[in-house]
Amino acid sequence: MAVDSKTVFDRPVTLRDVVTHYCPGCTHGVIHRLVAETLDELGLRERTCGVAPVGCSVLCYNYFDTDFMEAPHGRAPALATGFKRMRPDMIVFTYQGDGDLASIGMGEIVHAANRGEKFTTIFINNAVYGMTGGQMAPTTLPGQITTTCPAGRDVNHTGEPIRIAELLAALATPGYIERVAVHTPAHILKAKKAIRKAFTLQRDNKCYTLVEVLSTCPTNWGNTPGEAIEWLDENMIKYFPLGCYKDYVEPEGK
Amino acid sequence: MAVDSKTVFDRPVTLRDVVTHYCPGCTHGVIHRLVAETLDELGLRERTCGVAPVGCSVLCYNYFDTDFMEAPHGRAPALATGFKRMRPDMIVFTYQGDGDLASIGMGEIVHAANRGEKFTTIFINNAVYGMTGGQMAPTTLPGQITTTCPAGRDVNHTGEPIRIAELLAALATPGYIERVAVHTPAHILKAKKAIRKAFTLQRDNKCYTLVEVLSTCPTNWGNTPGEAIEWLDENMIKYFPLGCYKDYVEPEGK
Amino acid sequence: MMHQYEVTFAGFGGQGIMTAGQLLAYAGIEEDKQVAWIPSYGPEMRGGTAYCTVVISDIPIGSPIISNPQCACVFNRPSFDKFTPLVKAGGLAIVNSSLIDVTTDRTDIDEILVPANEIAMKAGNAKAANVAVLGAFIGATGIVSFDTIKRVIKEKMARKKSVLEINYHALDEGRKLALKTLGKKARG
Amino acid sequence: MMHQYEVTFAGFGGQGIMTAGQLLAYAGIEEDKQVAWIPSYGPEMRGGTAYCTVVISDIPIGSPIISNPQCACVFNRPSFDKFTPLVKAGGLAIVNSSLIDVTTDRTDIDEILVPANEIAMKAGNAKAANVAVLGAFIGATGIVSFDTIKRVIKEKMARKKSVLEINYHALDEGRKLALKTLGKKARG
Amino acid sequence: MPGITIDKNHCKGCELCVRACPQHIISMSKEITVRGYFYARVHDPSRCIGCRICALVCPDVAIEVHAHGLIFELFEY
Amino acid sequence: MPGITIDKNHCKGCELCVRACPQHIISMSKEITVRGYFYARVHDPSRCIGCRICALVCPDVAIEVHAHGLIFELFEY
Amino acid sequence: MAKVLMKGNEAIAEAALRAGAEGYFCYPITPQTEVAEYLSKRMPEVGGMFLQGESELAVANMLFGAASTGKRVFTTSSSPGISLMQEAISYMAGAELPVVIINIMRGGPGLGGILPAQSDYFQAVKGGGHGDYRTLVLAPSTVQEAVDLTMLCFYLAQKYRNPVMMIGDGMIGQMMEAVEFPESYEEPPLPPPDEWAATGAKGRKARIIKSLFLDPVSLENNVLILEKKYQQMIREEVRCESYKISAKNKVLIVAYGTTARICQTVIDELEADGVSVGLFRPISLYPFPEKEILKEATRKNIKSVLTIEMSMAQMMEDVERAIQGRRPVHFYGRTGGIVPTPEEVKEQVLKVLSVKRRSTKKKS
Amino acid sequence: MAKVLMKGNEAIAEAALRAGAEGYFCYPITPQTEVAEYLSKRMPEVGGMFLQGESELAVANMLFGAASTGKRVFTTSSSPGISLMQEAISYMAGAELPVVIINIMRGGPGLGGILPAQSDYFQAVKGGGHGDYRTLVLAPSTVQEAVDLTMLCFYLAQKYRNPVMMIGDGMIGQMMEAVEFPESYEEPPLPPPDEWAATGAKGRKARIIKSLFLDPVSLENNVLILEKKYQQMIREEVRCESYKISAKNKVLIVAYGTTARICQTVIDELEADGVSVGLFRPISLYPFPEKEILKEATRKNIKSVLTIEMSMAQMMEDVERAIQGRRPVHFYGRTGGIVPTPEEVKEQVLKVLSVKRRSTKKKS
Ligand SMILES: Cc1ncc(C[n+]2csc(CCOP(=O)(O)OP(=O)(O)O)c2C)c(N)n1
Ligand SMILES: Cc1ncc(C[n+]2csc(CCOP(=O)(O)OP(=O)(O)O)c2C)c(N)n1
Ligand code: SF4
Ligand code: SF4
Ligand code: SF4
Ligand code: SF4
Ligand code: SF4
Ligand code: SF4
Ligand SMILES: [Mg+2]
Ligand SMILES: [Mg+2]
Repeated sequence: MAVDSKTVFDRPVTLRDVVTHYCPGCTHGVIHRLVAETLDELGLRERTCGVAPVGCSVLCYNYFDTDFMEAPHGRAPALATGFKRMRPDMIVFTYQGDGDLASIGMGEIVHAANRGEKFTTIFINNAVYGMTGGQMAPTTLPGQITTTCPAGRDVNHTGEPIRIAELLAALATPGYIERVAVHTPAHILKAKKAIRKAFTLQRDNKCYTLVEVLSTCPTNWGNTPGEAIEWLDENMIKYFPLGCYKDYVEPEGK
Repeated sequence: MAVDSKTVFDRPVTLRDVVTHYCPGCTHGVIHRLVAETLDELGLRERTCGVAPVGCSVLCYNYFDTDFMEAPHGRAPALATGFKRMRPDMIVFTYQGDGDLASIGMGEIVHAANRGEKFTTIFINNAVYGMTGGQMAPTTLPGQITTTCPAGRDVNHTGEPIRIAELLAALATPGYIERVAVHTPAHILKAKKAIRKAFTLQRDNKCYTLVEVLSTCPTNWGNTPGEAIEWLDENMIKYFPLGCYKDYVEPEGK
Repeated sequence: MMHQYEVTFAGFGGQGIMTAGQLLAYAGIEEDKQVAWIPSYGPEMRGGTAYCTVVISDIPIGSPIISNPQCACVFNRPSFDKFTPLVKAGGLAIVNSSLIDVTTDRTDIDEILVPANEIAMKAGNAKAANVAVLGAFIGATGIVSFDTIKRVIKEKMARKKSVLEINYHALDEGRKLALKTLGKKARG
Repeated sequence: MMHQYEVTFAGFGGQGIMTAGQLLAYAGIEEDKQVAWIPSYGPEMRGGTAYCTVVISDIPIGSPIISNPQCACVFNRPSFDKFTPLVKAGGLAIVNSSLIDVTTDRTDIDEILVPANEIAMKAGNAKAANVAVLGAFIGATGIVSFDTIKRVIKEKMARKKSVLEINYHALDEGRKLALKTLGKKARG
Repeated sequence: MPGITIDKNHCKGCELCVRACPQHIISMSKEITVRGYFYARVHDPSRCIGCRICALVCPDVAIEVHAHGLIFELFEY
Repeated sequence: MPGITIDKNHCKGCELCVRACPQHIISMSKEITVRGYFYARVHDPSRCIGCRICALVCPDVAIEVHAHGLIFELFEY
Repeated sequence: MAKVLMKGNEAIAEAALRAGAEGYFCYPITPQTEVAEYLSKRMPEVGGMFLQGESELAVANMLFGAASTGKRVFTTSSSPGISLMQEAISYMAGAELPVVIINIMRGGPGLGGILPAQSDYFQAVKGGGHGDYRTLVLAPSTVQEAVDLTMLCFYLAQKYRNPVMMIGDGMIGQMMEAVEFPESYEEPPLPPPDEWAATGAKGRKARIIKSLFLDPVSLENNVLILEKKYQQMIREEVRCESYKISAKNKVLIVAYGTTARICQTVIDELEADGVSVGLFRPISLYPFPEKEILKEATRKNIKSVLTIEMSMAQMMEDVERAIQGRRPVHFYGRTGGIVPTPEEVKEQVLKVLSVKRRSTKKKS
Repeated sequence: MAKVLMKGNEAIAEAALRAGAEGYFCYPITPQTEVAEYLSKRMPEVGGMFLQGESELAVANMLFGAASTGKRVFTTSSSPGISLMQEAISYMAGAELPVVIINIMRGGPGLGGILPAQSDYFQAVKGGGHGDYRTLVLAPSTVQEAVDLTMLCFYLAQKYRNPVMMIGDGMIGQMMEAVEFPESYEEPPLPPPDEWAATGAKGRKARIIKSLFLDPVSLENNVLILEKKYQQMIREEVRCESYKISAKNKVLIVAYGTTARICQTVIDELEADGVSVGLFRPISLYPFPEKEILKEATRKNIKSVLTIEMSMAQMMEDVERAIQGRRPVHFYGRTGGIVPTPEEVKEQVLKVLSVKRRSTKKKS
């Protein structure tokens, strides 16, 4: 018998076969794939509802082959809360950028996490407002130039970048919070594990789960995709250390 | 010469000589006095603007003899930011309850603290919505009965109480954050020190400052003022440990 | 022919003002009348005056704004000062004489003095003062029957036998006082 | 008597479309005309088509919505497909023949083929392709004078001498090509 | 001799001073104020040590503390 | 023998696969796609080890990886 | 069912449950907090979801998510809280979601006060959010009607897949009246929610619940779809009531909610005095009963129209528009928490009657 | 000063500086982000405060605080962002604060799209927040007018101590036109801010900037104080312009902003065809030029009024109200980001002309 040719890496079923609107080299695409693969692997596609943010990923509902809601800027956690509370049997995730989640949506994310809402947040930290053309985000690094801090972010004027994983980990309600990156194959593998863990915990109805993903924005960082990867590696990780900030612990006697 | 009679404790000048609308035994009154004394002692009254919240202390502008703004529910930090940014030479403080600051105003307080706005927040944590008649607050203790959690707060439904001092201390921007209480004379003295320190740091243009004050609400806790003090001591401090969560450190080379 | 009757209950918070009004309103419903119970929910200083107005009518109730009720039941001095002057000419003031040491100088209304706190204490519970006044009100006006109000008290307020007895007692004392004052003969 | 002239510049983002339009608009102002520069800021997919329209007029400009410009300067194929059909009868299409290998089949408009990328390369900088087309446009229409556009290029775009020279060169090449195509005599 | 003055007008009868006074010399009057509260008063002024604790805990700033000559510096304030 | 297929239609020419391939067998074509991008292609398919790294980093999921028989399990995925 | 004495707020809460509400999201605010307090007990009893959110902004967005499941959900709030919901309301209208929002209005602007007002008329009826959308708006004038309309709200929200608002003033929320709940609750048939809701893409194409249409042609098309529904509402959902309208009326009063009740008392009293006045009471504020008002206002004997509001001539604008200059339109209003007394309204009627003809604009 | 070519957004930013704006608080949103980007550079240059806030909600409240200092402050945003400001706007109106808010409108409702629209008319003009308040609303139709009105906004805000809005559609923000800034900026005298602002209680009584009045009599009184200002605005701040209005006009078009420009082109073209049409362009949308429209619309030859909007008949309601049924009022609108072309508007005019008499309500 001849040795069969086998496809060992392919587009996940949950990711529609369409060309995205993302810029060349933008790692939003990688993160999409990891989420889609996870839904495939856990068999959750048919009972999932995603929540799209306002940001570059506003159109992500066109890419995931699941039901979707498109939220007002920053309010995805509130939509997810409302939805999941009415349908605890479904799988709900929000996909949010740093402007969306860490700026305008701060109140909603802190409270959803603190209530222990049983959905998953995929938080894309690219240190900038991508969609509106590169303004300062709460996560913009000190000294980083954007269109609204043309002289570089001055921490005396606008404070230090906000570290969402650390901040939410300070809440007492159980949850799973990890920061990952997707700029190298090894990081992508770790990111996949974290995302899969988050959805698994959700499936098992355990706790609120958030994966912060460091992501690139070559367009607004003003560099090539390759340079963007290096910039992320050299600058972002220093400020946003990778790792698990809060792990779910099974309550005793359960 | 006869030994003169000397007044060693009196109403601070900054606190108007009017009867407040607070319930008997409500420690909002004690906190008012501490703030007023501080403004007296530091000579700041004439260049201070307070920001009143929506909550039982909404009328505090009637008690402090300083300029005042009355903010929408939860937005005092935004008003304070706008004001202080235009008038960095003035002293600005917000006086906010736990519903106001920790619930609806979460986004504003996190961002003001993170930007390092140079005003002072006096945060009154009484574990309940006082003004509207005793509904659950984000700080309501597990099991505590309120009018919107009549069976006691169920952390599986609404999460653990939010610890604001700890949460804001997780931000990287320099600041001064301390939690105090005002239920005993010794605690009151410590609270006074913290408040004075906060205003001193503001006067010296150092950093954002917040003093969280554990306070009683006999009316909505359903007990006498004396019992309320005991309840605070026995229950609240366990969950909200007192102490300094973030101390201002002079930047090197300054 | 009576179309509509309005009565205001007023006093400190904690004196059972709101409850007195509600009991009356329930009784009105029991007797198939139209009723409205309108509370004050204004900016009271705590410890200030709380009041409610009950409208009982044979026809659908129009305005819930009653500037001049036919009767005011006042439980403390500030309420006395505020509401007695508002009573319609020909109306009635029922005054808790346990806490109010003045009487109205209006000559165009009736006044019944009810030492409500004392009656309640004697009946066995200080809290029954409101029911004593209610008894006087019903005794004086006959807006609802005593049978009805007793049934309502039993259903809505005092399921425990002992408490019920106390309230019935207070109710009756109030009624008797009212009848005596107005020179009526006691009914049922 | 010319009242108003409308021209649309269209191509990929990065081809200097917006700048070309702005230079023309500045030149219009210099010559004391009324101008409006209207960009597309719609939902472009990145890498999609960007365009702007410039209106130059002797009288205040009414509608900024130009469905049918008198001229379309198209820099890539999608723009060619979209805008050439919209040109007013009697109008003009200027086509970047470096990237577009078709020509219009409309017989009611003039067409000028400008190998803009090549001209720019030859002039010394690939980025000057937009100026080459601009040169052709001005050459063909005379909407503004070359003196003016040169001054504008100098002021707004190319302060460095070397860059300036490159642009002037591209401008001139475009102009010459236009005149040749239309059989006009070169002015200024 | 140290002593305190309680402003009956401000007092809301919360009894926090009564609880707090280390000398147990404050108690509630049987009379009611215009606002309807039983108010606090000192029943044994001579034993007052001027420690200011009552004033510190009073939420209504109803208490003034006086001292004659050297005062007992219980705490820095 | 392992190998990959790059879907020219999805490729946006970001070159991340080119950077990532440990075998350095991916490069950019000189042609442009309908969307205006130079696309990636394998210039030396025979050296492909089927490690899937290119596919992992491709933001546009343009790469499919095939293997014949036993595949090299570089990582659990 | 027997009549029970209930506070407006509690009656509304109970009515919502009877109409099948399975989710309630709220944030406390006077004068409607009793709805939340009531449902914090009752919702769990009926297996529904009660959740206090962190703010009205969050609550409105929780509704957005909750309504996307196809279940019946609602919130209640009061004026400042409703202002915070405007963005989400616009989104939900755009995404065609059936939600019920009840505003127990208090005095404004700003923090204002907590006493009854009707000064959120514009916000509710014209739409306080951005873009071309409408909310259907109903206004009860008794506690019983608050019950009936609450139930109707849930039906209409589903029928039109559009946010439906009920606006009551603080008086409606706080007063107790006798109410009767229907024995059993029935509605005309509705399209089942699983035809449009996000229920999981199992055996069907994935569904997207959204208001984003980057292509302007699609966006305009979405607006036209909404507009079609609003035109249908105008045809089918106009609701109003009249009181003592007759050929003898010299003045037509237009008023809604609590104000309308006060006017009834006034009309009774004036009738006793031999002055004939009729009351037109819009129940649906959007769609506004334009034709109906015009018809009643142009009866032969009517000299003037008098609009009474607990606000500064807000509904007045719609009345003027409806009347098309065919009668002088006068206005009398109190605001900021003051409820007009029958006495002062009566005075206004008499004033209007004594004046021959006035400009339609002048506020009396 | 010489004419410069500027994008509407940047021209607005520069105009604000010239009018003395010392504080600008913002949150990015298309199609107005250039204002923020421009000022992030320019504000520090002139010693003013540029601050990007965390949300429009926060920004509006920062304005509240900033305006309380008495300095000139403003923000710019676009439709969904403006919805988030409604609570704060109501508060600022209640507290009598002078702030300038500029809305560069995009298609809605919800997230909608980013192309030009005028569909926030109701929100701006009727007040999207709660309570009885108004904002003064101006609408430019060219970049130059955007400059002039921006400067006027700052003056009017101080004059009335009230929020003033300018609403422009995305077209105004994005297009470049030649603009001229006045050499020097002068205004009529104004009461100095330190007569009312919070500047510290030194040598005077402490001041409270607030909208809370728990006593309904005081609250009503505050509303009446506001109302008095609004009546003054109605007397003093009505602004409008007409184009080719003459005795020969058969149709009167009413349009504002970009739409009005399109109508000018239409009118020119129709004139060439021998059809006389006039344009009435409200510049102040609140106060709305009611009397002025009525006057122009009731000229003898005018058969019909045609309202053109980039929204679904929003301003139309005010036009109908103004016209008082004295002429049929037609409507034509595009929405969702579609800007009507002169061609389609022309067609509508011709259609209106060919129809004898239509109900005032029918949308043509
Ligand atoms: C209420 C509101 N404010 C602002 C905007 C404009 N806006 C759209 S996307 C965006 C920022 C998105 O940045 P981020 O969340 O970091 O996502 P990214 O594009 O970087 O992936 C903003 C401010 C909006 N649509 N709605
Ligand atoms: C936007 C808005 N939502 C809700 C309210 C109603 N409200 C007034 S005070 C209050 C809670 C106050 O609680 P807290 O901040 O804890 O202060 P406390 O009364 O306990 O001192 C609420 C919800 C409001 N005024 N505005
Ligand atoms: S703008 Fe940045 S974040 Fe957005 S698609 Fe492009 S690269 Fe990605
Ligand atoms: S309700 Fe509670 S917090 Fe408010 S004044 Fe009374 S005791 Fe104090
Ligand atoms: S000063 Fe000290 S001793 Fe004197 S009354 Fe007060 S607490 Fe008691
Ligand atoms: S602590 Fe103050 S308010 Fe309380 S009882 Fe003593 S004196 Fe009165
Ligand atoms: S599978 Fe590995 S070796 Fe083969 S092309 Fe991709 S990265 Fe290179
Ligand atoms: S990584 Fe993907 S999109 Fe990028 S060049 Fe390679 S195949 Fe193309
Ligand atoms: Mg981002
Ligand atoms: Mg509280």
